[in-house]
Amino acid sequence: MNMSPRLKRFTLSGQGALIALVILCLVTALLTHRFLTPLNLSNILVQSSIMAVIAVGMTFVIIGGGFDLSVGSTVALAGCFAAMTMVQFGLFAGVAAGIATGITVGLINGVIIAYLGVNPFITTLGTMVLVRGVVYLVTGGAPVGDEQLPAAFLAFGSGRFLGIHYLVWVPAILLVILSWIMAATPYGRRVYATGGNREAAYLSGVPVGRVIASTYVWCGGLAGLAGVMLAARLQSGQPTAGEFYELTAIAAVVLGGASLQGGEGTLYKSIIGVFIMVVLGNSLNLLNVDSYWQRVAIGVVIIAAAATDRLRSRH
Amino acid sequence: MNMSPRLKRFTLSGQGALIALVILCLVTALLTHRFLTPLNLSNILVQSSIMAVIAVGMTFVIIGGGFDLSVGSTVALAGCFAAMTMVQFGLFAGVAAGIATGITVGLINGVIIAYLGVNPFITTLGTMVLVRGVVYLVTGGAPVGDEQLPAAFLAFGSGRFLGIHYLVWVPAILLVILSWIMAATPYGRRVYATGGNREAAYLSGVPVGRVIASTYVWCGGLAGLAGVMLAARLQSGQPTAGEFYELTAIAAVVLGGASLQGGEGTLYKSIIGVFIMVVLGNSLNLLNVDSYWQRVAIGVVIIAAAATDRLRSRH
Amino acid sequence: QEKTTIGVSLAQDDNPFYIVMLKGIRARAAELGFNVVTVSANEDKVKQINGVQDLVARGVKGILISPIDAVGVNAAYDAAKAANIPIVSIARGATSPNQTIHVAMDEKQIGRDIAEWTANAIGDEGKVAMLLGPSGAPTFRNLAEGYTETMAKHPKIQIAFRADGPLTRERGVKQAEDAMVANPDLKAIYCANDDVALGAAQAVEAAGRADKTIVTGMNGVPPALHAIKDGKMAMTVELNPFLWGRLGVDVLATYLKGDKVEPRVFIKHVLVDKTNIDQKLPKP
Amino acid sequence: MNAPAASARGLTKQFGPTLALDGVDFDVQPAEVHALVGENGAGKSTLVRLLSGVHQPDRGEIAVAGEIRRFSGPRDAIAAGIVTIPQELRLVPGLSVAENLTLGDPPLRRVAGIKTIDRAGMRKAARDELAQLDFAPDPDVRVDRLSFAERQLIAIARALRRQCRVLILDEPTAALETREIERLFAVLARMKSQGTAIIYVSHRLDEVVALADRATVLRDGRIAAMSRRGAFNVTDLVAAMTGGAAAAIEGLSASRVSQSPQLAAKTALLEDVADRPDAIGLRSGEVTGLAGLLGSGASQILRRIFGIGGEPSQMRRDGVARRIAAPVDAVRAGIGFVPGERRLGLVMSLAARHNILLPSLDRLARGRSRVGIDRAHADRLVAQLMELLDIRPRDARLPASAFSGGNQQKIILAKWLAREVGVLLLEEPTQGVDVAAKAQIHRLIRAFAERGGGVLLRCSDFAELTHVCDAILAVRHGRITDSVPRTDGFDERRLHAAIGG
Ligand SMILES: Nc1ncnc2c1ncn2[C@@H]1O[C@H](COP(=O)(O)OP(=O)(O)OP(=O)(O)O)[C@@H](O)[C@H]1O
Ligand SMILES: Nc1ncnc2c1ncn2[C@@H]1O[C@H](COP(=O)(O)OP(=O)(O)OP(=O)(O)O)[C@@H](O)[C@H]1O
Ligand SMILES: [Mg+2]
Ligand SMILES: [Mg+2]
Repeated sequence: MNMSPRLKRFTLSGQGALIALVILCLVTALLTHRFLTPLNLSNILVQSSIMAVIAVGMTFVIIGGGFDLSVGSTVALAGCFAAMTMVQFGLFAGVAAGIATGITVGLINGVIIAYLGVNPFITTLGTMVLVRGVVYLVTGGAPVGDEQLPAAFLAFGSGRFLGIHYLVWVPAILLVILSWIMAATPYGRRVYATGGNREAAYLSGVPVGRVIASTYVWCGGLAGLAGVMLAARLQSGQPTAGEFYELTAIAAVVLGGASLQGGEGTLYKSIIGVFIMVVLGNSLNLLNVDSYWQRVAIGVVIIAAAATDRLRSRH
Repeated sequence: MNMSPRLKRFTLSGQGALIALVILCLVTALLTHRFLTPLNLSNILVQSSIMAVIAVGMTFVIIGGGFDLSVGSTVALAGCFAAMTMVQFGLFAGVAAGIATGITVGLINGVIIAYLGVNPFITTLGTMVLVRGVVYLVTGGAPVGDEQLPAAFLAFGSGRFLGIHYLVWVPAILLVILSWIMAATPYGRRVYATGGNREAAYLSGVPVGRVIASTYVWCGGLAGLAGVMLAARLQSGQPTAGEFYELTAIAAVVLGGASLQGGEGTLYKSIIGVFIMVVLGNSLNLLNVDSYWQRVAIGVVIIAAAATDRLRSRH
Repeated sequence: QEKTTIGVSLAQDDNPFYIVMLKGIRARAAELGFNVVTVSANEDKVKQINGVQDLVARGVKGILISPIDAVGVNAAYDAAKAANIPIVSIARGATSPNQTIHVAMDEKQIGRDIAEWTANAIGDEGKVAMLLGPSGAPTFRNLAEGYTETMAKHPKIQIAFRADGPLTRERGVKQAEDAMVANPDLKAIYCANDDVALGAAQAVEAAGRADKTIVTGMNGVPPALHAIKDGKMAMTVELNPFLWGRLGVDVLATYLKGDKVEPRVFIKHVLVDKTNIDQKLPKP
Repeated sequence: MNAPAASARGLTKQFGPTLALDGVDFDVQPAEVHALVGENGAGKSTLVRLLSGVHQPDRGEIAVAGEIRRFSGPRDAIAAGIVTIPQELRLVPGLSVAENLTLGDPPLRRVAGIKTIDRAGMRKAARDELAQLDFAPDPDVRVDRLSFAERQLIAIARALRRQCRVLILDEPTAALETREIERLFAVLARMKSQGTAIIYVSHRLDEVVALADRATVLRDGRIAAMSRRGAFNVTDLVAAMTGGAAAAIEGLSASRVSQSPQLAAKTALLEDVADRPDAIGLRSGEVTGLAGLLGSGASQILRRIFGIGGEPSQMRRDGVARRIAAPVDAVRAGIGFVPGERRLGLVMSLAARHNILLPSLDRLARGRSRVGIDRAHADRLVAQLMELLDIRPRDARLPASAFSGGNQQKIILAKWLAREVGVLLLEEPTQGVDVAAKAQIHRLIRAFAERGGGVLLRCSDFAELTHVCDAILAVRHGRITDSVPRTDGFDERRLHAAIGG
């Protein structure tokens, strides 16, 4: 081991995820000419957009030294609430309801974790199950809003602006704004400090409780937004949506170089992590790899991707 | 926050999980007289046995400062291999094959994590997916060994010794032996030391790499054994078995007071954690709680159970 | 004198198909004056066994079960047998000798029928994609086997794409998108159930291939029926889970009365396409 | 003389941009105490880490008892008989005193042929070792219950316990009481007489002069000087360390940094509302010292005032009553705290820059951009402070973990100077900093007071207390037993009596 592994990471690696992604794309492009077609590339962007929004929120929590398993259920609940509200009170009420739902879940997680001091894993596992239960209770387990959602909303789910899907603009814009917040505002620095060494941050007068709680609110709120986006894409609120999102999101963030010990992570790198996951699935489908072998390949590739980061940081 | 949070945990909490379990049982017993019937109690023991074996292994990894998401898939793979081998070469070969499978997976995890330094979350998420793929490849997705498993094996899955199911004896005996190893042998203390402060252990000459790798081998091997037990209970090797086991196991261990930062955890408390999860499901079924409400209840209760631990440790 | 209580353990509680089936069960039970006690399993075999054990412990008079696996949950049947409680499989069946009755659908046959219908609809030639069910779930394995073996009899039809996954609309969209990129000349998409099909249909429409690629589903849930009406989906198979649930209760009731019942009772399935959609649409 | 117990030839170690060691030759003979001194960042700990197998040299070789060795990790070094007390404490918080003390080689006994831990033996070993240092905690208490200095004793005892050919101590006395230091020296003397070779790294040059048979001076990763007992005194060492820069040496003289004037006009700055056995009253322009033996509760007083002592503290700040329940309140009240433990003062993964700015973030936000941090202003501030405290390397973008121990200590101080607090609570503020830097920090403390600030200084080095303070409070069992004012110098006997030394 090493006196300052962090330092080395800091100076040497950093771009492991990007490298892994590039290699992945090159290999796929060589194996099938369909990969680089405009249609497929735009598919990849759309398929990544929703997970990207979630991963950004997850990055907040992970930088703050936490963990959120409840995002998947939150996506479902927010999507269904949004759809139900929209049918009744129109587009904006619906969107607001979806995001508010996410913020509420995040707030609950945050308060329990930061102020009751309950372990993040247990807390968010609990809300993950609990929220899923609520989804089924409010929807009776059946999709909501089919055929009844406002046209404008459906357009948001499939339409484009400047040739790029609306769904893709969302994470793009978020990335710019939130990256600035993390890098250039006191709040952002406090999140890094709290995650890096909670005790030291506390002793420097950082209100660690509020900071930690806030990261879960971000994560919940963004999951809520993602739920709305998903509802738009699926033209309905789907109670079963978002299963396993939590693992994919966390994997993406960690692939992006964040440390589950907290204090490290970069928003845009997390999104690169998302691309790795999505492109992987996409290329395996394009190559028509048998779905059992797909699992083997996925397992190998994400470990390899994570390893690139480490191996580069060896010398 | 506090200069020595550990101190408080140490002196004040400790038995939070047990308290939560007792409360849970009392409430259920008051609500339905069927809870305390011999039949139901023996059901609970059997229902807990397999998860208990997994949770014990998971405790090793978590004390060592790690994390293992691959146990669920390992259970499935071990069960199927065991069944296939058993049909061909008989009972013992089958059991051995199952456990060996688990050890192999654990070894792979351990080496990648301890020596390549890849993050445990990514690594075991990768092997979780990968191993599941292998299960489907070797079984073609169909259950293996129906009707062909040795009678002795089926008996092991359902029979009793001294009125207690064989399946229950397994974790009971393991608990005694492994608790002793953790408490009394140099190896056990090394695991705690490595998890508690890897650098300190390293600087005092503890072979941290080997120690960490070994915890994953334990976890894998026990997951393998659990897979064999499950195959006996399901009278076949089931490729889809073990999904979500990883989360349940980790939840149980954390409920048992272990810290995901590593260095803390107690085997018997992890098993109390397992009982909390199982009794919870059992009581909700006995009380005929609607399955959607069950999710809500489960979420609330596990958070509450974890909170008991913290709240007691407040004053 | 106390009401008869029957226990119900379905494979999932978050799948519209089983949700409707449970409605049917409750409805019929109410008519017969039975209590219904449910336990959930959500595709977890151990959870289903535990659930049935809990039902037995609860002392129900009879059990309706939709076993997650043909073998995996035999322990549940053993538990019921041990307590002399009749246990009737509904929809999915089990190999257990202790299974009292199986109210079944003929999965392989349904697969064959979908395949024949598709072959005929695409002019007996071209590429088709299969969006399968969750790997390892036997119902969907049997459906797929029936479908595949029939397509094998059509030399000019090629299965160009196979992928499994959860039964969600989202996955239908994603995999259909990829399938159409991989095979621009795709003629038909087989979907393991209606949720996946609705997703696939949406992707097809978004890709502007509504007239070139047809989508088939299975189960006959209302949104799918509407999609067929609107020409977004080509066909689905109506199993009418509601009637199925009622039938299950009736079978159990007859048995509890002590009357003789065949060990396998089939529910009939109907292919629904634009020719017969209008009778099938739920009356507004 | 026969083969040296351990020797190094041409050792070179590079860390990214910084060349920490550059072709260093070094050796230590059996039954010899070889001191290693040098400014902060000179390369002492790096040399120690190479000798103890923590880092591997880029170039050069290490020999033990004449034969060349390659250490792939501390295990190899320990196996070769080289045992080290690292500069940064390394204990396992969750384990007991006894377990930590025997970490690595616990006493064993065979149960049914299986090696098992001999708990009784473990406790005994712990008691015996600690007894040598005149420290007797409960061997079964978890180490995270102990105070910093107490934990340092555990770390020392752990090393002393190992049978070794070479014992390396990297600033072992940084936070120790004179009494413990004397004990330690006694033990070292005994080990030396038994033939153990000892490498001793310290900034307390008087210790070095008293203890060392040889002293090697490192400067910028190179050997600057090497001389034998008797051939060097404190001034020589300082000259060699600093390359004779007189600037650094001045201010070391016992004569105290400028008396602050208008003693009369001093106003109450911070005081306890309630009168309690450990009540504190700080006046602007004054540096108040806290003297106490190990475990006296002196640090506890600082913690209490800062809002981390368990119960919230009720203080009057500039006459206004304030309830301080957490550091946030303290910082708002213009109070800064330098904890005795570096790991509590720094976020190692963050750049030095961000560590320095951490307490001041809210103020910086009031820049032109309102929400965002005023970068230009922040950069200027950081640059000034790194200059003022001579923090090296002068690269604010390096993570705190990349700085040497002493420089890390300076970064922690910089945090509160950046915040411009009115009251400083300092616990061992000069631990691990070199003589020049120590003098510089003393000057800063005085300057801070003269600008109207108040300082409460908990420091285990008596000389240092008497050097900087206007008044010293004696602490014993958590209560203040005496308050000794400066009347040109302190009545040391009175102080010792009061702390019960
Ligand atoms: N892990 C590391 N990464 C990068 N630079 C390092 C690392 N460790 C030490 N350095 C640099 O190497 C040089 C020597 O550091 P070292 O810790 O040996 O100094 P030192 O003599 O022990 O100082 P001090 O007396 O303050 O402990 C310093 O410039 C330091 O910044
Ligand atoms: N965070 C803590 N939790 C519990 N007990 C503590 C804590 N810190 C210190 N103590 C105990 O309280 C007593 C006083 O600790 P404190 O650190 O104030 O002593 P001190 O006078 O500063 O001596 P030292 O120089 O060892 O720090 C010590 O015996 C120590 O064991
Ligand atoms: Mg040093
Ligand atoms: Mg102290």
